[in-house]
Amino acid sequence: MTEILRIEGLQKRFGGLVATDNVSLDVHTGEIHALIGPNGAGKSTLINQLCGELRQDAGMIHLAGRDISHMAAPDRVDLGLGRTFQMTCLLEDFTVRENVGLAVQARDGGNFRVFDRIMGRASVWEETDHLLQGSLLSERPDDIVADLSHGEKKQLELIMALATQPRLLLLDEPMAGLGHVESQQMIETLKALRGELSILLVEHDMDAVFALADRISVLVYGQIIMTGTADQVRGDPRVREAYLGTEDA
Amino acid sequence: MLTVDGLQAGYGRAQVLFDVSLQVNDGELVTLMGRNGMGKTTTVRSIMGLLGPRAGRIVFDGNDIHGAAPEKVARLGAGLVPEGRQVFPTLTVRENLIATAGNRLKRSDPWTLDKVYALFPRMQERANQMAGTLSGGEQQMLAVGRALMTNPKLLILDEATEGLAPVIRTEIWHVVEQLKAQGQSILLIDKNINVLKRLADRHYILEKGNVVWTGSGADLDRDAERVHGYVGV
Amino acid sequence: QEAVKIGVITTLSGPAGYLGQDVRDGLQLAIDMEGGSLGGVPVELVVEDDGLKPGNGRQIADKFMNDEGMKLLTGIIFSNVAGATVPEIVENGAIYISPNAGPSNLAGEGCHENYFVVSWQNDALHEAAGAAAKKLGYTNAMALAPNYQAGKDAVEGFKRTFEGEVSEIFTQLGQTDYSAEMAQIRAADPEVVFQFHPGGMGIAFLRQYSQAGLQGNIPMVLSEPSTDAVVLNAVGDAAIGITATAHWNRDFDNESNKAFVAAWDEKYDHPITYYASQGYDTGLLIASALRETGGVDDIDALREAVRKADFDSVRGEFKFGPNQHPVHNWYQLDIVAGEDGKPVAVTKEVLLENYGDAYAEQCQM
Amino acid sequence: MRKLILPIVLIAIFAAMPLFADIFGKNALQTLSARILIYAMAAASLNLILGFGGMVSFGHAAFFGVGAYAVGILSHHAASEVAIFGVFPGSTQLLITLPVAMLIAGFAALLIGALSLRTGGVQFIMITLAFAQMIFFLFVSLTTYGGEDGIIMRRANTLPGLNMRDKLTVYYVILAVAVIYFALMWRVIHSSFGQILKGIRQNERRMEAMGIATYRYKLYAFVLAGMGAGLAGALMANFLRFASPDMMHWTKSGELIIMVILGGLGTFFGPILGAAAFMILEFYLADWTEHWQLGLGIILLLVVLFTKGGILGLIERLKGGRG
Amino acid sequence: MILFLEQLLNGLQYGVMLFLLAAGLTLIFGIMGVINLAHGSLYMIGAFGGTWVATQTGSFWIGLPAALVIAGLFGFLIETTVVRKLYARDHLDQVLATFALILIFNQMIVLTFGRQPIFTPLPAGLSGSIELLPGLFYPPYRLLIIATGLLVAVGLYFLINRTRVGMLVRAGSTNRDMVRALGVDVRLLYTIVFGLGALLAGLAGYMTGPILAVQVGMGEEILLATFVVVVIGGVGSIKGAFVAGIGLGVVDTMLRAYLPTILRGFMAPSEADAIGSSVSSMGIFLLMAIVLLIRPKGLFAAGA
Ligand SMILES: Nc1ncnc2c1ncn2[C@@H]1O[C@H](COP(=O)(O)OP(=O)(O)OP(=O)(O)O)[C@@H](O)[C@H]1O
Ligand SMILES: Nc1ncnc2c1ncn2[C@@H]1O[C@H](COP(=O)(O)OP(=O)(O)OP(=O)(O)O)[C@@H](O)[C@H]1O
Ligand SMILES: [Mg+2]
Ligand SMILES: [Mg+2]
Repeated sequence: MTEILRIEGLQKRFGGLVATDNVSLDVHTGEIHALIGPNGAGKSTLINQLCGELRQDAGMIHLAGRDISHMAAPDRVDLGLGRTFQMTCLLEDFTVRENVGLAVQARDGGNFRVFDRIMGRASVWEETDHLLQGSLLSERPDDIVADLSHGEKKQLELIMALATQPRLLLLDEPMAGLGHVESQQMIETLKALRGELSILLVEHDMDAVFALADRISVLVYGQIIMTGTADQVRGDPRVREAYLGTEDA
Repeated sequence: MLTVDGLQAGYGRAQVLFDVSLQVNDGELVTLMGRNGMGKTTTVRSIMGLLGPRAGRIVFDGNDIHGAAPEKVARLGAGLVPEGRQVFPTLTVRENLIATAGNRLKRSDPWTLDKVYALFPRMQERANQMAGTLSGGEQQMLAVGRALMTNPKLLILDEATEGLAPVIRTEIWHVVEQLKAQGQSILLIDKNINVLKRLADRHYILEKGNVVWTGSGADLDRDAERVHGYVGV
Repeated sequence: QEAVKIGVITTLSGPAGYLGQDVRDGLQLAIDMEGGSLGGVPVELVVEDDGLKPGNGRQIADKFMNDEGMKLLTGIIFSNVAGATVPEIVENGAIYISPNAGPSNLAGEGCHENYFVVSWQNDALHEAAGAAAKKLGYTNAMALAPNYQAGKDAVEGFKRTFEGEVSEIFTQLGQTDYSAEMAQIRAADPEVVFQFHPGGMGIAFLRQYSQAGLQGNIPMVLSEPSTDAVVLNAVGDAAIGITATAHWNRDFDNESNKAFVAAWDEKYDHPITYYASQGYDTGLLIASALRETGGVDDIDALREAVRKADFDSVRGEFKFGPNQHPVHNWYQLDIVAGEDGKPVAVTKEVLLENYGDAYAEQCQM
Repeated sequence: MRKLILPIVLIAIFAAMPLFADIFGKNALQTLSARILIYAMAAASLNLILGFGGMVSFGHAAFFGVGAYAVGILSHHAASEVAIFGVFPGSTQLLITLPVAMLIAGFAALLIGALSLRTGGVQFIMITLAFAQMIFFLFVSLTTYGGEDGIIMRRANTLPGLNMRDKLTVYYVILAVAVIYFALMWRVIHSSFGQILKGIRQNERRMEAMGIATYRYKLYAFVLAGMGAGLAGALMANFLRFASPDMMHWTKSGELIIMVILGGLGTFFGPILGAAAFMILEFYLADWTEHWQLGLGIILLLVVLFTKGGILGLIERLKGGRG
Repeated sequence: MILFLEQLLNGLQYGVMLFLLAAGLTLIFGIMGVINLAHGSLYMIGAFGGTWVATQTGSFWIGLPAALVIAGLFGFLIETTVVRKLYARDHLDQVLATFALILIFNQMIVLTFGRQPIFTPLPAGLSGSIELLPGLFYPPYRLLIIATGLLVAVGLYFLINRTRVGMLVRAGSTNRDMVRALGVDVRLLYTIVFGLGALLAGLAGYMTGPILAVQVGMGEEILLATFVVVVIGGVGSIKGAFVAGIGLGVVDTMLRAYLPTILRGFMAPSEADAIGSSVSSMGIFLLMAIVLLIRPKGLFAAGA
């Protein structure tokens, strides 16, 4: 089995705090790899380093065999990295459709064209409408994003990430803020994506993690303490103590 | 404690709430449920005075607070943990906690910095970190701590466990249980219905801006089919 | 007879607003003293504020000439407004008489038969100061001015007539604090200091000079803009002891000036400045021309009449040089304490007689 | 087709203005509308980065001034027949001077933008201001070109086949350039690039996450805007036959910002309306009273307090649009 | 040596003066986040109001509280009638509104005091200069300005960093609604703090009146310098503004005092003068550009 992502000895400090401490991890092509861990363990920090928003202090990142450790964020996107944000990060003044359309356009190229007509680029809008289809948001494509509810925005996050057609998708708590029904739908959506692309999933919703993940890595205080299947993780006393607790959820 | 009657509200020309009525009595834990975008947060914002209601009555602790300013509602004793955390990013953790703290209602056993730190040791560790750089879950803890520090009569939690690790979530439920035992009134929005079933006195389900179902935890099980239709559980 | 309209484009807003106001008031006074006419011809002033924006000056000029048919314009205070406005006016066939600005780019090759300057050519202001310093017997001087064209011109002008040894310090345009320069002056200990800082900068400089204890130790010779009556008021006792230079002063002993000063004091309660005298002289000049032509319909006749400069200037002798800039005397003034203790300028003696300017030769009309 | 009504009406108004001015004996209206056209162009170029790109440049007048000076300096050297730096000959050909002005202004924008865009927010405002002030001081101390007093041009640049000494001709040349300019501006705003730019204004982080290297796009927009302002400045120099440092003073940059906000930030017609409103107010208030700035201040204040989104916002609201 | 010391002292006092000018802006712009272009107008109002009272009563010291009260009152007025309506709006609306205020206030001063600059008296006994060290003369009034500046710096630092007021204002500048929802009347708080900022502007205007010029438009002349100080220091940081003020003052003074001389050491005098004065005339702007290119958020950016 080949790996799409390989991380070696990734390190990031904030002042005295070691947010990711010598993290090594790989994601196999086509798998859903979950990353769980207590709050402040460094999960989002890790994702931010992967996508280039934060520079690591040490360590290497390989995407599909290429060393991307020192590559600028947008270039990594071009190589097939996509992400969602834990705290929604959208174009609030645009409509739902414009948001997705822009993501499609960004991937499609031609972004320096100053004299064409964006509304006339049929392929962009066809693809946009296609992406929106089937989601709850398809009913309200022309609503301004600022007017969406919290959960609705979270759903848009995923659609926009998919619009860039990533090979590896980094999902930072996609279920947070979703209702029960919506979480179920999201799980189905992600399941359907399995195989088409690879996913690194950060999530605190254990139902979702156990339902989806092929493998799970556990990050505590910046360090990976174990990687294994759902059952192995569930059964590990360290994980129970540091993370899962006794909640009967 | 809190009575909402026939509340209507919306943004701009779009009406979001059509008929919302609910009640939280002294010492009660009441939940508001519903799918995304059904109007839960809008209800909370209307109660807090952050959104001018269009019609209906809101009475809090004997005061008509329809259209009142948010600071007035808060001073009467409503404490809010808002959706999406909304911590003050340019203040340190400690400053976030003490800036708006107070014991306006002269509680005998008020929440203090030490107590919040005891509840969330992580906050003490990060006391001097800018809140904007906290992790998502840490910010959530801070938002809860900040609301507790205002020592409210009625605590309103809008998805307060979003993004929290299971252990911390459990911890929060413990606190909620304790608070309830101490007679604190709580209005709660959360998707962890299984836990809430056990804790709450009463549930309201919102659907497209209307309260469509009311009942106790036991009623939830009894009426499982309808409830499932509304919230998927 | 219908009143002849005279367009006054001037600066009334901002810190320099009092310059425009005084020019306007002086001009108006000349008209009022003749009972609403100049040279027997009824006239009406149309005044507009250019806001010290060249574009606005041009706009106003267009309106005056094209919409209101004015043939006679005046009023501009600042050289840059003049640069954008005057060429348009004169090429349009109207006469422009400058009551203040006399920039070099319009004095030499850029001169025009329809362009007259009543006040002075910019350089002459500072040449007078240099002459004064020389006359007082100083041989080495320190010259300070902001680092921009007018500042450099001032220093050059001073040097041209001073002829002694001059060390230069250039300050910043808009500078507020001069303590570093004060320390340098004290350290260099020149025989005399010349400085040119227009507007608020000059007020700050003089007050700080005195506060630094330099006033009284190192004499100062200044050009006219640094010591107008308004500046003296704002500077207060810090100005006493300065040697100033001017082409006009309130105490000039001629009939025309006495009448002017008396009428001004009667009508206005703000102090009389040399800008006011220039406005007033502009009025007298126009009057002399209109008396001859009886109106503004014949521009050629009007131009000829203006060129004669047949009027009793409040500054005494006045005539136009070949570039239609003034040829007149420059005087040395002393700033002394007046009766109320406030500084006043007292005329001392003539410095430069029948003085024109260096650009006249370059002008071909 | 309804979209075309407003532009056609605007063009018709501007085209008919000289005629109208003549009939009613208000010839100054021609000068006024020429200045409005030029400032509208400058404001629109600022609006591209300010309104659409979210870059609050407080130094935009620098490019306007550089454009004006380019024309002034070229014609100065053409008159004196001394080559610039001994290399480049002067020129009075509009077809040469306008492109040169745009190029030089664009180059200045490239330099300033490349440095300034490393910052953001308030710091960006201040650093653009700082660079503009430095350029201002540079020109103030340029003795050869008149320093503070500015540079006077004997006559406007020439165009083959046209008599550019005729005011009306100059006016229509300005109008023609403006129409072309705004047509292109329309395309830019509604282009793929325009869409990216609008996205960057709202959320740069998200754009980066979608693979957009925002710095490059912002710089591109900044240069385009600088060229636009340079073009406007070049026209102004031709119109006034004069260029002075006053054109690049920070208060001029402030005025351009005021025009954009007054008209409607981030809208196509906003800068045109804003420039028109500002200049017309200035013109008629100054005509009416010497304390015109008081009146202007009060009117501007009322506009901000009681409209959202400037004049265009007010119009939208009166029409019952969104908001 | 004495000269160098004197220049250093000059730099320091100029720096403190810059800080004093910028202090009010640090509150209003740095902490509250309001882009107040009319800050210079408040400075002008303080100077004119205080001077008028001082001339009427003949005492500099009666003019001082008057300047504070008048500027504070105008600040209160501006906040309640204009600025309050704009917190929730685009920052650029504040630019437009406060630009309008500049026009209004300038013209109001013209209408009440006329167009000419006015004379501001020095306090009795503080005119002239005293000999600090042998050969080192210094105007005592400058020492008063230094003292005032230091007092303001300490007071502001304490207010912003050690009291809840500071925290709440900073909180309010990022999320007004949330502060209100936690029971704090932000509106009152903001009015008070804005008034305080205005009062400080008035203080600066009145205190610098005797060494600068009190005239219409005097505010715009210092406006840029004050913004530069706030931005170099790091928006929102009192400490930053203080350090930036002093740093600018010293660097600017030293450049003016020594750059031409140093340059003359290795080039022709005329060139040296030209380059030296060009560099120092771009002074604060050049410095700001350099600082921002190295530290894009300023020296002491809040949150870094
Ligand atoms: N800029 C920063 N400065 C200082 N500390 C930081 C900074 N950014 C993050 N941290 C700290 O680093 C730690 C890791 O944060 P991170 O956001 O990666 O956590 P996380 O695992 O995603 O947590 P959560 O599940 O709560 O989202 C946290 O303790 C956070 O407070
Ligand atoms: N600021 C706003 N302007 C306009 N419409 C809004 C705004 N905020 C929310 N809405 C709309 O109001 C409806 C209710 O939103 P609300 O936030 O109350 O939902 P919610 O029940 O809290 O959902 P969630 O579970 O996703 O948080 C949604 O359809 C949303 O699109
Ligand atoms: Mg996280
Ligand atoms: Mg919600």
